Amino acid sequence: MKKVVLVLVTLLISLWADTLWLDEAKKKKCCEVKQGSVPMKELSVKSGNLQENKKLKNLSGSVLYIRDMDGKIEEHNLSGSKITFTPQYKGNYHLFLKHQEVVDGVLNVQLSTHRLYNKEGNLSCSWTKEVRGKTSDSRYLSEPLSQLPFQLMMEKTIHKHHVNCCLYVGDIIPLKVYYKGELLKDVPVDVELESGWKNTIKPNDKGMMMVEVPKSTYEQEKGDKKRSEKLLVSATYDVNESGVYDGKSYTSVHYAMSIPLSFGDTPLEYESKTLAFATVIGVMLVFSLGLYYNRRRKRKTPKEIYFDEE
Amino acid sequence: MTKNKFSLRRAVNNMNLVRFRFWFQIVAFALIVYGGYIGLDLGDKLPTFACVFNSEGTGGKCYVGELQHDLKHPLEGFVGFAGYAFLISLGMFAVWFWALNKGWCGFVCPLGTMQDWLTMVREKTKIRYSEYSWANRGKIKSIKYILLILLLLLPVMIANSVFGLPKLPNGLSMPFCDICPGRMMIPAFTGDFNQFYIDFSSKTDIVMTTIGMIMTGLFLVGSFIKKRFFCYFCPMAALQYVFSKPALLKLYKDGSKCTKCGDCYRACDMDILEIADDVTSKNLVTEDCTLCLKCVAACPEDGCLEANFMGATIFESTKEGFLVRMAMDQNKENHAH
Amino acid sequence: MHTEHTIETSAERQNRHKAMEAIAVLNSLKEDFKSPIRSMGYFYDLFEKVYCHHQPLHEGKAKIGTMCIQIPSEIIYALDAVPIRLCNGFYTDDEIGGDLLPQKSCPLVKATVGWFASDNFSDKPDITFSPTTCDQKTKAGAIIESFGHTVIDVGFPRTKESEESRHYWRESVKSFAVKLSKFQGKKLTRSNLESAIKKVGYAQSLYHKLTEFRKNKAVPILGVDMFLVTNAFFFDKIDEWISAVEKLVSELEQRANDGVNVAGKASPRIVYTGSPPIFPNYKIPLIIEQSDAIIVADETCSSNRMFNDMVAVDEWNLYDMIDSVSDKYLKACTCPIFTQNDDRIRRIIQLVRSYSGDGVIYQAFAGCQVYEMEQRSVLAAMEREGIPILYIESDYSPSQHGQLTTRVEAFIESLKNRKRMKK
Amino acid sequence: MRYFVGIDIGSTAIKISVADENKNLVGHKISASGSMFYKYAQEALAELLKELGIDEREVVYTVATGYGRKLFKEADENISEITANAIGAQQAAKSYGNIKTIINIGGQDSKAISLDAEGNVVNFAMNDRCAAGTGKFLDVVAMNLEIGVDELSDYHFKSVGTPLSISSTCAVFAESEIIGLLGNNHSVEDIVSGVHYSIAKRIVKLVKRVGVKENVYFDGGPALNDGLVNAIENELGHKIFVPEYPQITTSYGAAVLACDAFLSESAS
Repeated sequence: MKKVVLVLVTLLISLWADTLWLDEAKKKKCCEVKQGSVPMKELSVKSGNLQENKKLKNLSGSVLYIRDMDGKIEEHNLSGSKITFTPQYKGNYHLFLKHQEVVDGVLNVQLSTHRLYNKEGNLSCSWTKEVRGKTSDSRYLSEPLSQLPFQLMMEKTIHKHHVNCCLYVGDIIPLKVYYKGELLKDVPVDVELESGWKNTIKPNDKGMMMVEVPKSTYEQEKGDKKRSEKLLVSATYDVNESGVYDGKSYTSVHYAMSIPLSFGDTPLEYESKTLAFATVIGVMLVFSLGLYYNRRRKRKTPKEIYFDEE
Repeated sequence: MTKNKFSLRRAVNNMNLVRFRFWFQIVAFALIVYGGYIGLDLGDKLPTFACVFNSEGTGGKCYVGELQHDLKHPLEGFVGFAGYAFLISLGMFAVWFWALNKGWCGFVCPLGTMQDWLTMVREKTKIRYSEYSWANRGKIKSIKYILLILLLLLPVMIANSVFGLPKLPNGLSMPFCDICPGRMMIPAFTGDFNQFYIDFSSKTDIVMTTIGMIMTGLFLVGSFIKKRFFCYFCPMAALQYVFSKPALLKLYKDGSKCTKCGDCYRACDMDILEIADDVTSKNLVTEDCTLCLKCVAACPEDGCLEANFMGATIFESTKEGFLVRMAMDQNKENHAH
Repeated sequence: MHTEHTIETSAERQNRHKAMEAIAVLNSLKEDFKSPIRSMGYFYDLFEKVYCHHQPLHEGKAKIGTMCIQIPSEIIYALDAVPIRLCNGFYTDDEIGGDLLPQKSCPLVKATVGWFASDNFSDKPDITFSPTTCDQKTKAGAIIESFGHTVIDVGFPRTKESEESRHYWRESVKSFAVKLSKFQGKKLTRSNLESAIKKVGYAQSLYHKLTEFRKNKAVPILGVDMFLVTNAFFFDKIDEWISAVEKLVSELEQRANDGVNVAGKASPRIVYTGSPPIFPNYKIPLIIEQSDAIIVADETCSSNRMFNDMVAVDEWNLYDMIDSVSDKYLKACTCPIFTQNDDRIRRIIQLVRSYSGDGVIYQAFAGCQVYEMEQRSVLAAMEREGIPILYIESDYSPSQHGQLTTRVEAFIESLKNRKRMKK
Repeated sequence: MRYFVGIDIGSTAIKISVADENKNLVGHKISASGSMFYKYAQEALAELLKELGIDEREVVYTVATGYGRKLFKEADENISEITANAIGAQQAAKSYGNIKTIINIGGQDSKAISLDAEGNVVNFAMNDRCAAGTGKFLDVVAMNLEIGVDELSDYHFKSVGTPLSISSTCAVFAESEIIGLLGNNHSVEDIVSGVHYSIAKRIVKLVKRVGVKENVYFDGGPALNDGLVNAIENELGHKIFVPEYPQITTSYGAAVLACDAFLSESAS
């Protein structure tokens, strides 16, 4: 048993090397934004683990699916080293990368998804959306995307806090893995932090995996609300299936999917609930006692023997 | 009064406002606080406390939150899309507001509803309500405007240095939300008490969250002992009042029919003296009015007070209605034997 | 040949005088007008019973004298007692009181004092509460006390707008309630006060129903009859009053449908205001309606002011009920004792408008300073509104009847002319 | 034997009384006065003396009073009816007690006289010259009610209901008022007692002007009306004395005065 786990782990470690993930380029300074113009979004594909952070030079053969907040899906065939596109609307876009290649008889299907939030927008197209006010967060897929044979999916995150735009330490991310729309109940998920912390989570009997966003490891940076840290969630799956992909034949397929996330520190990290409740109770006590005595003092209402609320 | 034939208008004017409002508020409360669970989403520009911190349940979001968020950007950003977006949001807020005018406070606002529930509890326990002295009542009025100005100014001062002042710490990004009892109370109704915390991550956070806790304590006791305790200080009310004039729903008064008996003033949760003593102006939606229409229900004069929607009277005071509501329309004892 | 006969005691004599005053008025109510109302019979009999035959109505019940409308009858009923309003209209008592008060003082007060001086009641109040309304009543309380009656002053403020007076009056009413419940040895409870408030409210609602009919073109009831009905509320058993008025209402409904009109086609519609006409001092109202005019509304404390404004309770608990009761008697009141009294003027105008009155007759008792003093401002206001008004000063004495008649008649004729001009 | 005569020539009747030396009333006569007082007065006196069987020469002193007194030339002296009334009352009520106040209701006027201990007139008041509250008024009332004046009393005492007061002070208006009351078929009894009480009230007001002092003496024709007497008593609140012949008090007083005058003359 122990041995099996060990083998599994080593196997997984060997696989990290070829994890791909989408990485959004640092957004431009607001001040450079020209009036009316909508900034172009730029992304690159990284490989290896978070620390290595190698940039993939050639994306030819990769496909990018872009789902906008209305669920419309566009397909782009990629080439060159970076991905660019110009979102029209303010709001969330979901990108799905699909990169396939045959390496010594194994078809590697590299998948990655990334949510991209567009702050700016083209007023002429999106004023209706503005009027509507897009409050429902569309970070999560409702059902597996048909274009992806293998998919690691995030259910709606269980928040310990209010803001559902971003992840914070302590949030719990429920994950599921699908193969051709079928739920796989035995595929574990790997979690990796920029800091190098790693972990593997096994699914429960319902095939659900719960990843709690770990506490920050950067002591010195505590309290900086702007700080955000990368988190990579990935899963792999091998199928004995032979076929031919652009001339090369393969005997087995190796699927890998990653979800790059970034999270920040949360007030909850420093919170004191007990003290809070104490304060509330205390205030209530003081206030009501104050009221009581104040009334006692200037009660002119007569003795109860003449009045009776009943 | 003497005509006995049934008419809808008559039925409406004779309605038991207390009960109607109770159920209306419950429905509204359910939609605002739990609507999210059934996928209800009224957008993020609601002129009422649909709390954004109630992330799962909320059926829409409070504009004051959005407003603070929007203002926390460098001013330059407001030229261009962001600027338009901001104006659209504000406009949208106004549109929502005009539909019900202050009725949002009296019939929809979950925080208001909670206060009314607390009032009911007090009434059951037969504890006397408190009143402000008229002098203090006058003084209080300004507080909500001060709060409004602060919640507008602070976020701006985070992202920009106003008059060369140093930028404020990020902890003040949502100054009002920090101290708004809604943040604690509304999620609490979905079983989420996580908002009860004091944030030690920075000095400002400690201060703001502590004030928040204090406010919650005050809210609970205050609105138990004083009807609509929080509404006296509500900056949302102040913001709304700016847009109140063109609203569709109105509270009109016919001064010539008013006997200044003060029954309306007695009924008013917000102790608005004008409702009884102002016999000249027609539109009686004052800054503190929550348009709860209790005054209309308590007015014994025919057609002296009325709720008016786009020029059409929807609910007006009548002698008969008054008598029905006060259970004075028949002699109980005589009917007994 | 001259024989010995029994000679009346002074009490008997007073009663005879009162009886003679009363019967005279009752007779002219019954006989001088066309199409009499059947259900008014109850009230005619009631007044005859009480004032001609001096039959007590409330034996075995505690009778609480009230010197003004400001004493909340709700609380009295709640404590299972009967309010007896002591405002008096008898010339006999006026004469008696005249020897005890300055000649110039108000006949109503003189009559009330005289009543106590002669100590001659069919229903003698066991205790009397005197709100400090106008000077004369305030002092009268003390004088009555000097005759050995228990009189308890209830502090009443002279301004109604201010917060202080509001609180002051609320406290006064509370302590009144305490004293009364002490006196009665009975608790003022939520339930008994609630039912009392609702009962009195229902009584008021009946009055409102009656007045509605007077808005009609054909007025089915005389003003003097209305005065009699409201006057009965001063001392009658409330339940009997209620059922009698219920009958009256239904009869008036019938008359209204049949278009019965107690006045003539051209009779001007009068709004009556000023010092209260209290039985049997219906001198001016009778003169008005005998000279072919009809009183369609009034603004007096013996009628409209007593019934018009309702108690509105927000929370049906004792604390709120007591406050709302006290507020009704202060805030809503249009008594001229108050510093400013635009409300009264506004009320009169509103009455003229809603009852389509042709003119106002303003009667002030000689000696009733507050009404005399307010006369000027009211007249000015009516001038502004273009409402013709006649100001009359009168007292209880049967003299100067003819001269008053001529004045009233002249005014009414002028109104008739105006009406014709309009057409 | 010497006799003394007092003649009271009033508006409606001539009253003659004859007294002896002891001032006792020997006889009296009442005859309607008309246009020619003088003639009637002489005739009446002659008749009375004949009845009494007194020779004219036995009449030694005659005093005339009443407002026709000047016309009676034979009178040795004439005095005002006030004085005469006062003296007469004193004399007539000797047995009863000392009279302090006199009420006199004549045909056309009513008087109130107050006396001092010696019986001298201290003060007196008369009603404004108006028929209301006089004998004439009662006649009018009786006529309208179609009953005799003498019946009024009985009706008064039969009254059970509340007296229906007559508000008008003038006889003429009162008349129409009474007719009105009859029209609304109120009981005659109540009307009568009402009338009595309204007269009584006015009289008592009059008396109060001079001041009411026991004993009170009531004379004049209406004093025969027991109902009115009772009414006045009730209004006054105490008993009043009505002589046997209330109408002739004044003439009797004149006779008494005649006696005194003669005695004092002959004494000197």
